[in-house]
Amino acid sequence: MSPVLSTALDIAFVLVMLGVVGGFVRLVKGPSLPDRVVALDMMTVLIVSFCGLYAILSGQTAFVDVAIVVAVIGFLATVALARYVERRQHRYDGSTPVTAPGAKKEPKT
Amino acid sequence: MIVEYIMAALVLLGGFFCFIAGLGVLRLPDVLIRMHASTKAGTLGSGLILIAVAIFFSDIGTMTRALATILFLLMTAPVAAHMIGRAAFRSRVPLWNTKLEEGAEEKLSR
Amino acid sequence: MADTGAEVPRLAGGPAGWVSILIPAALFAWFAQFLGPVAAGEVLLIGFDWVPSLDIRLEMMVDGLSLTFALLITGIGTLVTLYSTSYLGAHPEYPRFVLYLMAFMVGMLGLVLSDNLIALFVFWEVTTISSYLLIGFTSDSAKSRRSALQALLVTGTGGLALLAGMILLGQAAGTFSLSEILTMGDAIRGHAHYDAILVLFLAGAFTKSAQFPFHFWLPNAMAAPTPVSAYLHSATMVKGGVYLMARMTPTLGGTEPWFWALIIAGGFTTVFASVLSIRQTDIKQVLAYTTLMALGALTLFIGVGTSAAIKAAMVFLVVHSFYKAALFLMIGIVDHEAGTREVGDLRGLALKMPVTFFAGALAAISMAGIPPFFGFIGKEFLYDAGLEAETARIWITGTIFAASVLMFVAAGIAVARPFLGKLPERFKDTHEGPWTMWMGPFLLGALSLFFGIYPDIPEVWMVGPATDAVYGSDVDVDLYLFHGINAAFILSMITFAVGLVLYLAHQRLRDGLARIIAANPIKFDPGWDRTLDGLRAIAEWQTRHLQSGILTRYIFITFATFAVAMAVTLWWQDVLNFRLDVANELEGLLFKHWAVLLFITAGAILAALTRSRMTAIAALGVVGIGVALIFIMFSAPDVAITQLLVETLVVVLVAVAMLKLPHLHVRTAEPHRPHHALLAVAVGTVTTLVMVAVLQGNLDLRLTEYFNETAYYEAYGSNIVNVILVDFRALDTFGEIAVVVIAALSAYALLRGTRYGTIREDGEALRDTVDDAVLPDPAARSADGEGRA
Amino acid sequence: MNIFGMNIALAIAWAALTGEITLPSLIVGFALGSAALYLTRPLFPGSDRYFKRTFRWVRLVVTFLWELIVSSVQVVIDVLTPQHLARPGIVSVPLDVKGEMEVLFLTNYISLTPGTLCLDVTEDCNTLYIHAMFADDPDEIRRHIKEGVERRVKEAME
Amino acid sequence: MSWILATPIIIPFATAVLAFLFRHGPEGRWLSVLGSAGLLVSSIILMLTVLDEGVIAAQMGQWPAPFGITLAADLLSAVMVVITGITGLAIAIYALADVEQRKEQLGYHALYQVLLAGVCGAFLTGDLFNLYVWFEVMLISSFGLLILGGTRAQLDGGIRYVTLNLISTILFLSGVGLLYGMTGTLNMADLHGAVQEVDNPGLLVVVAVMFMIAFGVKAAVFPLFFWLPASYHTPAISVSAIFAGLLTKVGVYSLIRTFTLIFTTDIAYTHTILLWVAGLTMVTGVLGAAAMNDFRRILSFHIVSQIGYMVLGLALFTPLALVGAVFYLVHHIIVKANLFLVAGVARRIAGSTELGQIGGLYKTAPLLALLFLIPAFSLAGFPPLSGFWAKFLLIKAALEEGGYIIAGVALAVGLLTIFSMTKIWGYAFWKPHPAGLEPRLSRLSARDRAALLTPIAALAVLTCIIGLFPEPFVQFATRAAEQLLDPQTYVQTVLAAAPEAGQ
Amino acid sequence: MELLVAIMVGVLVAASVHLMLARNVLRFIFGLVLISNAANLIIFASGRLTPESPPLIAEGETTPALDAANALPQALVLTAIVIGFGLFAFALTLVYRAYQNLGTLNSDEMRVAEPQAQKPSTAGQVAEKQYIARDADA
Amino acid sequence: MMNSIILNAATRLLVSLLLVFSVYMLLRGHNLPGGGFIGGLIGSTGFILYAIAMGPKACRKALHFEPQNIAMIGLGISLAAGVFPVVMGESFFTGQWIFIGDRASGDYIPVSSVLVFDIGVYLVVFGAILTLVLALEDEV
Ligand code: NA
Ligand code: NA
Repeated sequence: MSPVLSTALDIAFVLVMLGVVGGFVRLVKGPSLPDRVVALDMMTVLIVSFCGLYAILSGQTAFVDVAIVVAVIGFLATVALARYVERRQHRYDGSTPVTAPGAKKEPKT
Repeated sequence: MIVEYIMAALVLLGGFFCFIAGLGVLRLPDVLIRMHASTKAGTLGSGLILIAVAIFFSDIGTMTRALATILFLLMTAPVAAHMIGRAAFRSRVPLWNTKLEEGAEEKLSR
Repeated sequence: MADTGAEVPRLAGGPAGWVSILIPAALFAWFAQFLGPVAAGEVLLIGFDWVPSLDIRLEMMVDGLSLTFALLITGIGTLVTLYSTSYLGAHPEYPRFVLYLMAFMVGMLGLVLSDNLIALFVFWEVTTISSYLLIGFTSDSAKSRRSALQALLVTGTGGLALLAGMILLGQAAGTFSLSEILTMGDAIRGHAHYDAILVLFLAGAFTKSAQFPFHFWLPNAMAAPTPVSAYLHSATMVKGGVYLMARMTPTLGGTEPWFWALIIAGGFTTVFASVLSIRQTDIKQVLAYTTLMALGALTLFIGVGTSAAIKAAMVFLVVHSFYKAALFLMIGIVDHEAGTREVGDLRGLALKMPVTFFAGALAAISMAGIPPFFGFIGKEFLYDAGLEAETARIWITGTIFAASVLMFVAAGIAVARPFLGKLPERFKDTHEGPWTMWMGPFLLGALSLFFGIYPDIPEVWMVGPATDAVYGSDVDVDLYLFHGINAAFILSMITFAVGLVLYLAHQRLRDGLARIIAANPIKFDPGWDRTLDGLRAIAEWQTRHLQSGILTRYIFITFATFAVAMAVTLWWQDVLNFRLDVANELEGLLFKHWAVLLFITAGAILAALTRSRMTAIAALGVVGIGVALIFIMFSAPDVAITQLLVETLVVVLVAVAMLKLPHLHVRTAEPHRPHHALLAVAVGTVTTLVMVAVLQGNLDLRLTEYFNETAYYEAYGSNIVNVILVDFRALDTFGEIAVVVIAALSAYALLRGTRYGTIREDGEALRDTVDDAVLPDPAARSADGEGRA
Repeated sequence: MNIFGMNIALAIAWAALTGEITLPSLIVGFALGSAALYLTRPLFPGSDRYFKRTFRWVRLVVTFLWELIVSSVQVVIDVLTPQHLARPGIVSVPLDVKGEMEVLFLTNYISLTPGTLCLDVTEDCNTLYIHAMFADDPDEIRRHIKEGVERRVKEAME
Repeated sequence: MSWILATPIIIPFATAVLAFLFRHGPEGRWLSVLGSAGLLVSSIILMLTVLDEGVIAAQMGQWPAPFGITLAADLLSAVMVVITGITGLAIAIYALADVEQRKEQLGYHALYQVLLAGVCGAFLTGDLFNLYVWFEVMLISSFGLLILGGTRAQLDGGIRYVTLNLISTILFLSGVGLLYGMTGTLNMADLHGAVQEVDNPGLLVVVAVMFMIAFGVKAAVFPLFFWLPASYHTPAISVSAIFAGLLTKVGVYSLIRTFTLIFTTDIAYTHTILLWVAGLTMVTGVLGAAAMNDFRRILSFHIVSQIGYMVLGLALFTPLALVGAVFYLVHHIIVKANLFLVAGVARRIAGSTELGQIGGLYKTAPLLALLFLIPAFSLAGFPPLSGFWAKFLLIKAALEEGGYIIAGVALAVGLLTIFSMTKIWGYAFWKPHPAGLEPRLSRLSARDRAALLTPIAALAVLTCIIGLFPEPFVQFATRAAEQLLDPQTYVQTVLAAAPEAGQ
Repeated sequence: MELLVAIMVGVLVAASVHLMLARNVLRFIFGLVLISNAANLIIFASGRLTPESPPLIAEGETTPALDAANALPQALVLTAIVIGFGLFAFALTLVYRAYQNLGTLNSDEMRVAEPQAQKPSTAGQVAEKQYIARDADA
Repeated sequence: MMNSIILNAATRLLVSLLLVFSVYMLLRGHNLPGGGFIGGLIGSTGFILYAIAMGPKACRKALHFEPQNIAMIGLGISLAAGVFPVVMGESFFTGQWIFIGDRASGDYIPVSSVLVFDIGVYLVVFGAILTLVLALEDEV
């Protein structure tokens, strides 16, 4: 591997990880649930990049397989979380205490 | 050698877009606008890096997988954005200075 | 009901009754055959190996002592079982009664005959269990149940001590065989464990024989049916302790501790019990306390240990068995026919129940120690032995004197009161009991007289050999009815005089005693309850604190145990004595490594501290991704893929589940608990330290090298991780997929098997009992066949 | 499709001829095969349509990639400049395409291209709601989508 | 050779698969009985082979030790598998009348059989990580069985059981990792030699303590037993019974196996800890039982207490003590499972397991009373039942070692055991039923009666046989203990078992 | 390198212990996920860390590269991950169902299996019923 | 059910794609990253997506078999792959290989009990995860 590519990889790693850090900060800050989901979704996409960079760095195609799997499943997680955001907000608006359903049955939505 | 430079450029550019995606998600004012950053810059960044991967290995198996990954991202990222965007709208996340078309509120919230 | 003239006498107990009589009778006959050889000084050993690897044999040692006991057990057993056919034969649980009684008899025989300490203990406990079941025979009565438990626990405590004593003795002697141990007296008495052995044996003997302060269970045990009282609690079981002390005399006896322990416990029990016997109004209780007194006396004299004392003890042992069994059976007949045992109620039954009266009178006279009855001889020997004692002569003699006087009184109370005097109206229709019932007391009473007149018979066949066996060498035993006017005889006469006076005044005496006892703060029987309550209170206190029902506390203790144990071991074993080469460790670390580290750390801390569920899930996702990055960075693509897939599924499942779960802060606001944080840090620190220490060493890579070399040639695969999974360690993988299947099935069962809402808040008790139980209404159950949906 | 199949067969034949079955050789083979088929299209009835569609697809992909890059640059600018430049709004667009796949394609396209992000499609498939970063003129956005993107997608997928 | 060692794992798994696929019909439950019988037969064949040949081992996949996974059986393993077969069959029969069809359709029999497979796997494996896997197999199927039925008490008990057991699992896993990190091997026989060459012997003790805690939770020793009394009284009786018999014993087995084969480098330290643990476990368990007023909860606490005795045997680490521990294991499994089965019948005919709510069984169900008394008095250590010999051996061992205090504790705990067994007897059997009910066995259908009482009677007979004829069992335990104290044969057999020995 | 992983494991363990000690059983589940990760890392690191060289045999070769990573712990971790997932999934459904039927996620409030201990006095009275008969004397 | 046309369309595309991809990962596992677990996990993600997008009922219908039966049959297949060598007189889980073609030249198709085992693993993981997810989805 030429020093050019190797340096570029090092820089790219730093950039990608900085991107991940940005996502992480957003994740912590929120403030809304969708913000957090967006942050997580973006992080999985960045992990795809990370895997790609690693594949080049190590010369192992195995990491491309990791990348493809991440692309597949990151989507699934996002969909599930998005549904959670959507439904949850419908069910419990705001932070008013919820009465536990142990005693009586709630109507299905 | 030229291939190395191309790859280096792709990798750097990809890394840059990834960085922008992260920064955008962090900096932009509301969730829908942040999604523009994550969806577009993120996908492009990853795509560029994957192209570099495809060039780097240049055997058919790896290239197909790298390209398949790109296609996959292109296919799923907007759908994911749609899901989050809809959820965000429906859960009434405050939007920054956003003009709402008449009737959109009800239609989108159902 | 007309007599059909059947030749075979009808027994109320049916076949069980016959069995119950024939077994002891046959055994009696069998043991009788040993009388000759034993009287000639032989010691017979008959038996076989039981658990040879533990040196345990089932072997009978027939010598004078054990044969005397065996004959008493089987002989009185026959009479008692005969008696029981009428007393209990109609009882629906009579067969069980017979079963317990036979079990008891076997236990008692085994106890006295075993040559092996451990076998002896086995039978000892058999008597404990069967007596428990017999005392609790009238299980409907709370009193019976309590008494049974009390007897069981008190004698059981002693039994366990005895077991320890036996093991120690076996260790000291190198064998469990009694016949061998009996020859090692000096070695045992000089052994370092002698004191412990003695204390443990005496604990067993004193509890079993109800010596003070373990005496209280015996009067309560009178809750048992009368034949049981007659058999167990006067003639046999309670003498198990006496037997043990007698048996161990050659081995453990003759030392100062032995002497003082026995004469103090025995003497105190004697006096104490005889005084209390006067205080009773239930005649059975009167007899129970006199039994205590007799046990005390026996203990006392075994403790004294002179040949005269042993002789006296053996005579008194036989004497007492006869009259006391007879008296218990007598009062049983009275109770059975007249419906009461209260001394205040019973009067003038002599004419209504002449045979019973006669039998009782014989026994009572023997008990009172009046010549020419066997009891007189017994008392004379006691006086003789007391007067001969080398130490504490006055105290021993005084004790026996007091006891004899009070026994005289008790005999009067037991027989004169119910049978003499004017017959009250209520007993008009009372009549004599059946022959099966009076036969026992009659025979025993008659024998008391017969042996008094012909003392040679018991002397030669029983008392003599028994005394030899206990004393450990030949003792000249010569039973006589009248031996001239000596100190013992004079004491006897004084006894009668004082006894008569006290008998006449006994009602006033009883009232006085009642007042004294009422004022006495030390009460053993309520003390027993307090002990149990205290035990239960301790148990509940402990359980309330330990098994508190608070899950977080359980978890805290579990982790705290881990942290403390690990920290202590790290320190104790001086593990952290290496020098960490930090510079070397940090060499080659790039931004991405640091970033991943920070990423995971921040994710973990966020997950731990956030109050938002969504943030928590996202933080988990972050940690999962971070760990996957580590797997990527350190060359584990398969693991990374799996980790990512699994982590995503975790997020998906949590997201689904949380649609119906409340917010983290709803009703479960976590109070800030510094000790939790402290423990968390401690556990984390300990883990890191151990890990660092482990990673300091070199790793032996034999296994990996083997896999690397054989994967391609022998397992035909290039992905070594996968080859390990499906070939080298396929069994692991198989187990693992079993976990996955079962996890899914279990979760499915949980979700499908319990529909939310089908179980009502208050439905719990209903489900747990009603669903599975067969209900009182059998019709409803049989209607739907097998009763299973 | 049999023309597409023939094209594939030609690509494989090319790769086999050159002796290396790699992706580049296949792509080259495919391109050469297409050219050959295009030249000989009178021999294959219906191949006109095939080429028209192929052309539209290629055009679609190329425009799409271009717009993805443009939109990303736009994001870069907004992210890197200190002030927020966006003037966001939510705009409805009436839809002509009906099939699920067409809608999917369209929305993906919209979401990845400058300034627009697809929020939802009404259940009757009649209206599309998009979030626009620069929503000063909703009609302009609508027109751009209807006449640019939607048309090209429809053409490619019909 | 291989098949002999593998069948106790294969048979229950195959049964599980078939029973699950036939779960909707009656075939499922009969398959379960049949499979359990097959397990028993195979375990007996295994036992006979071990008796005949000494330690046997088989390399899974023909990979030589220590590279592949070895299954190995010495006498301890073999007897544990036999006992698993016995209790497994007994409870499978009992389940015919105890488990409702609803639960069968949810996969009861599959869960049950996999549990048995996991238990057998744990007893037979010669590989530490594989042991972890079997622990998990056991654990997850026990989770499923525990909550099957889903009453509120089950859910609550389930949470306690699951949380605490998961912690133990993690500790076990981490311990395996660390031990591998020190020695580079996972094969237990190989570890026996490898631990001698560890650079930092003290660290080995640290890891040993980690294993002690992990297995300690499984074995329910002080102060890690909370999960057991919190949950064992909640599931179906069959489930309680199999748990009571087998699960904690796998923990004890693992303690014995690892602390005789691997962690013997600093006995003065580790086994002293075990001695303290043993004493405290005995006492706290039995006091817990004294505080309980429910049939099953009393029994549950007694499991804890009895585990203390077994750990005591290991802690003393003398030949006789290990004989006692082995004997105790065997005795306890039979007796404790049986007591739970009796509790189930009592509940069926008297309506509850809460002692305050039942009674009268002695008068109207004398057979059940007898069948209770045998295991109960055996548990309490009354001679001549099996429990007496177990306690005798241990107390003798303790006294021989000069452990007077621990012997005294063991004896006192025996007394308290009597106390709570008689509490059950007094309340459930002697005292009249508070509702005036006359609980009779005849209330059960003939089929149920047969299914419920046959296993109870069989186990009771077994208890009596062990009690009356202890010699062969003591001799057996002696040989087993010899193997444990001198693991050379085990080590050599495992490491030498040539891959070709497959046939 | 291993040092960093060790520290990270420590942090993960500390965080998960903190979560597991919470009264909210959902937090326990979160802690479980974290601590499983920690345990996996322990195994992984125990095999020592090797960067950028997966244990794969390249095409045409018969053994992996000389510096290839240790494959065994990877296989063990893989097994552990899947097992951990199974356990987690069950635990989650259990918590889910328990919440619905017990009406709470607060383990302090779950007192069905182990009901609040009765006041000692009452418990004593219940137990004492068996011992009603007491003789007045001795 | 999400009631999103966009998601539904994407799902339709993805399910079959993921299924094919998962089988690909399964079959190559012995030589490259992949194998039964990974394959099974990926295969199940497709149907999970299906369940989320269109509801568990539709997903069950698409599956044809009860997922828990799939899982159990998978377990049975894996067991059979381990028992087969026992029947052949070898140890439990001894790999049995048949090479169709010439291994030395690299032109061969391997058929092995190990592959059968991995297929069992695939089915187990696939079935088990779907059992779990569908049971949970039924609740939503
Ligand atoms: Na594995
Ligand atoms: Na257990």
